[in-house]
Amino acid sequence: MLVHLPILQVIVPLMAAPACLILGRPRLVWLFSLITSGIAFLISVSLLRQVMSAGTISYVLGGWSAPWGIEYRIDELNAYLLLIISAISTVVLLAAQTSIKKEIPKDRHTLFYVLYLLSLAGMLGIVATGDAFNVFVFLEISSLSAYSLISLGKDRRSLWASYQYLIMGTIGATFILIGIGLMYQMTGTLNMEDLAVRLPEVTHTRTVFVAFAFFIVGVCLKLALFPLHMWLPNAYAYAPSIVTAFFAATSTKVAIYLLIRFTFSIFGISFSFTTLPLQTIFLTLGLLGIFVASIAAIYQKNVKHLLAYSSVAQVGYMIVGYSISTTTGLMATLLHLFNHALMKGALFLAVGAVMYRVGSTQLRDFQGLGHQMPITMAAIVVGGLSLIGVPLTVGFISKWYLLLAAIENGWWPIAILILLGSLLAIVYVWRIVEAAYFKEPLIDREPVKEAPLTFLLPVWVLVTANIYFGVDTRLSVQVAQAASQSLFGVSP
Amino acid sequence: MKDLLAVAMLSGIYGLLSASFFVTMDAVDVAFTEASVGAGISTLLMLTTIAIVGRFERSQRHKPSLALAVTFFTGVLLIYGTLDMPYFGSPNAPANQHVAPQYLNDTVLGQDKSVNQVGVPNVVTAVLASYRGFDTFGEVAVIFTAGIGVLALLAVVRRPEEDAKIAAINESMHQKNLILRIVIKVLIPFILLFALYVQFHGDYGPGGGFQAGVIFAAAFILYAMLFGLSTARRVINQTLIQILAAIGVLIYGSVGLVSILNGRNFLDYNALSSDSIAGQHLGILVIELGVGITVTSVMVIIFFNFAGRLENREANESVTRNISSDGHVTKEKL
Amino acid sequence: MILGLYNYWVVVVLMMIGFYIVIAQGNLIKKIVGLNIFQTSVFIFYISMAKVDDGTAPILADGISLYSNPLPHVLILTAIVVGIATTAVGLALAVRIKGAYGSIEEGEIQARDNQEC
Amino acid sequence: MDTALSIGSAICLLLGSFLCLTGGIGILRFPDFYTRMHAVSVSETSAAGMILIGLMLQSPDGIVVIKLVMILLMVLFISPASSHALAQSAMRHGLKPWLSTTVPAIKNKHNETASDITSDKGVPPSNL
Repeated sequence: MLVHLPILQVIVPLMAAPACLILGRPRLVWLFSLITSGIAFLISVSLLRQVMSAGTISYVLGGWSAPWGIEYRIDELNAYLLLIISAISTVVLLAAQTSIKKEIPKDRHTLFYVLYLLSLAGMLGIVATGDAFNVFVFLEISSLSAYSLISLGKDRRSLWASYQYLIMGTIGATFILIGIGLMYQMTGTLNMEDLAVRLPEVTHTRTVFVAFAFFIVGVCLKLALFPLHMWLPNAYAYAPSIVTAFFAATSTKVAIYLLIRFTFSIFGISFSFTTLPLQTIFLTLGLLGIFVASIAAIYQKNVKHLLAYSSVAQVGYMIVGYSISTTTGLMATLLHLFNHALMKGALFLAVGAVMYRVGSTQLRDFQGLGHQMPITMAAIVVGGLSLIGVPLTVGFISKWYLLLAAIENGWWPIAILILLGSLLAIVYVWRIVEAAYFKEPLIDREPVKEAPLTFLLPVWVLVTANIYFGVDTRLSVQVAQAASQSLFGVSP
Repeated sequence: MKDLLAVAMLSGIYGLLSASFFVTMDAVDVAFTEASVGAGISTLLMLTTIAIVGRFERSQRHKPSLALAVTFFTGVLLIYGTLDMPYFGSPNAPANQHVAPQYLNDTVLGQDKSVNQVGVPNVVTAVLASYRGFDTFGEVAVIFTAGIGVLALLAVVRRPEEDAKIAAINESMHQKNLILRIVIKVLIPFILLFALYVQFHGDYGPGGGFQAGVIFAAAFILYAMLFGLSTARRVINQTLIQILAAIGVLIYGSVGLVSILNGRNFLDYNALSSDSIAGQHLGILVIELGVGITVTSVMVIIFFNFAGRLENREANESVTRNISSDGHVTKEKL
Repeated sequence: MILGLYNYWVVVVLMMIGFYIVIAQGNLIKKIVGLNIFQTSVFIFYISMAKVDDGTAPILADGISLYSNPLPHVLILTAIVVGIATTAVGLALAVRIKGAYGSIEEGEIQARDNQEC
Repeated sequence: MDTALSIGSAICLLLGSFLCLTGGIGILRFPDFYTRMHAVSVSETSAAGMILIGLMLQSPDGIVVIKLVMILLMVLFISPASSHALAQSAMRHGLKPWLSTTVPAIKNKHNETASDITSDKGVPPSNL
């Protein structure tokens, strides 16, 4: 059964979703989806161990060999992403049952879990596949379920945010489809491995250049890179808090994986960074994204808006690491993928706990919560510190490697700008802390109890992970190192 | 073009025209699907939405300059990209050289080509179901997600007293379109028969699970339109349809699991029976069945929810909106 | 040159029309129609890529040797279904937005949002 | 024998396309909704019938003819029903047919909406 792990990783959640619909009762469906997500997590752990020991795994679907049939290729990068996605989804699902009781009408709970599993399967499908068109199909599965999940939010603005996300997302997906079509036209194959072999002989043509440009723009739309990030703040702010926690930690990571996979493995480093001045474009967009989004985050009145803008800024950090295009630079990005997932997962789950108790996430409703909900607010403080990059937390590791890569490359002005960006992060984290601990609670709001255990458990699992991986970095650094070296073709 | 009804009609005609493009370019399966889905179902959904949302557009275009600049830039980039493309219809284009020939001569019926041939004359169905079967599994998941999404958005909690009011509306409709009801009663059996023909004819001619599912659903939708939603709901109850949609996806997945249990890779139909060609036929037949069931039930779900929302609106015109305490507006009464 | 690439230029023009509609139009339903046009033009691009001169439809019949390329047809069958799925969810959202905001014009919805928070 | 068949089918096809043309002209020239719809429904059904018969003559071997006969039956069955539905819903929504003797010289734009045509001369509804 060990041979079939790559495909089981995707079809277990994919087939659990319709099974959930047949089960029907929300309590049973919650348990079933929790077990499914747990199984997916175990599969990804064993896949990672297999890949780290035996190198790339290839699984041919339907018995047809590579360019004719669809092939799953799992190497260090895939296994790393699979682990992040399934871990976050399992932890977030722990808190789902209590959180949606207050945020989603009763008759929609089963549908919520079905859509949740479908978007999980979609993301796992994107990351695990080795076929270009299969990426588009699973991208659509995860995006469609994302639009419906966001529209389940209590506030009517979630409908408008979900509609805007649908339009932007479909344009992005169609750009990716055009990119894949042009690539297929010039090489005649859809398999990523085969594409990497056949593309170099046609890279001089204008069609491949346009294919690359369209693919990058499509992925940047999905990535919410600075100029194309309009849909993200509203979509994350008005969605149910469980959905925000899950998507904030995973959906942009999947888009970054696509960017890395296509520019490094398929188009090759030489093509990606010479023909299109990708390095300068991404560097400027990344830095701009960090500054504009952080400043915008400072002026937000809704905490979820604030954290959503900080996500856009963190994506900016990843893109800066990516555009340094050295092994350490790429390693910094991969590390930041993992760390950001932990940070944002913890923060948004904690905000979900506040939403559960207080019923709103406006900053003024946070006043005085430091004393009424001590444990949740402590988690938010630790998450905030890790966002800033204080030593002993996981944020520090990724900032450290980012600075290392920048200085190694001799770009010390970039390093200074990165440090300035973290200063901005201090400002908006301080706004939450100040409201929670140093302001008196609003008069007309009666004091609230601490969040229930089913919330505190996942929040504190993520917070301890935040600290543990900040101290003992063997696992994340080792995997990120192996992944970036294999992408650069350097023998590990 | 202020009139949305005209917009819907023209988009339907556009769908049909693009279906005829596909026929001239030898893509018969795609033309079949585009006609039935692109021209049929999307126009139908647009008409239902317009009936709910109102027919005339009020706003004026307010930012043409930005849009023009962006579209002009992408247009120029695309035209620049087409300069190096292989010419239209050139047989030695790379697309036609590398992977496609093996599909073609591999599935030839009876000729002793390589061992693992599929033996289905319609190569598109062979590639759709067997070579790239996992893509189609993803596609069935997409259709299932759309059905669940529309269900999550539009499902209306049926209240008994409301059913009585809506049933009254249907009775008054009976006398009005008597002729149409007779015509429909004659036509529905043939539509269902044709849908089954398309379903099982997928191997030898244009057709397959998707087109059959849409035609099957069209028969139910026709019935629901003319005999009223409450009678149609008695014919097909909602929970059964939802479970059928789930069963379709599970059928597809379980074919894959069977080939795993028989020791070969996922969706490898040679594992289904001793002789490899019989296995391929069996596999393709079963997954087309799964696809047909899912597409039928999802299309019916989508239409019934849209129409339910339409009837709900007509039954109680007033849409109450209550402003909740913390300053943001909750959704209208469900 | 012209005749060889004519098909692709028509596709590009259609794409840009659809793209323009999606960006410039304020009405939600017209945006979805624009999205449909944009996606259908991508399908026509794929299929015109697959056409082989005097090749017939890829249904094997004895006596015919030259067929069009079946692979893009399979990809487009998937893409059409994805297109209709997105249209269905988009129209469902438009219906809900009408119920919640009372209008499906982008300008009015944005105005009601701004005076809200 | 087959030259007679191909001549026959050519005639039928020509006739069918001519009927299509008349339908098209009918839409443009007729002033009122009902007359336009009548022109189209009658000529389109018969045009489709003629073209199908032309096709049948074109290739007289078994399967194709049976399929074409089924399509012909369907067209003859469905398109009158659909034009009936169109006319009935127009009538039910209050569109009175324009029963006038003299054809007006000019179409004035500012007349009342289609639904309440009361003047005896019956100016054609301009905005349909």
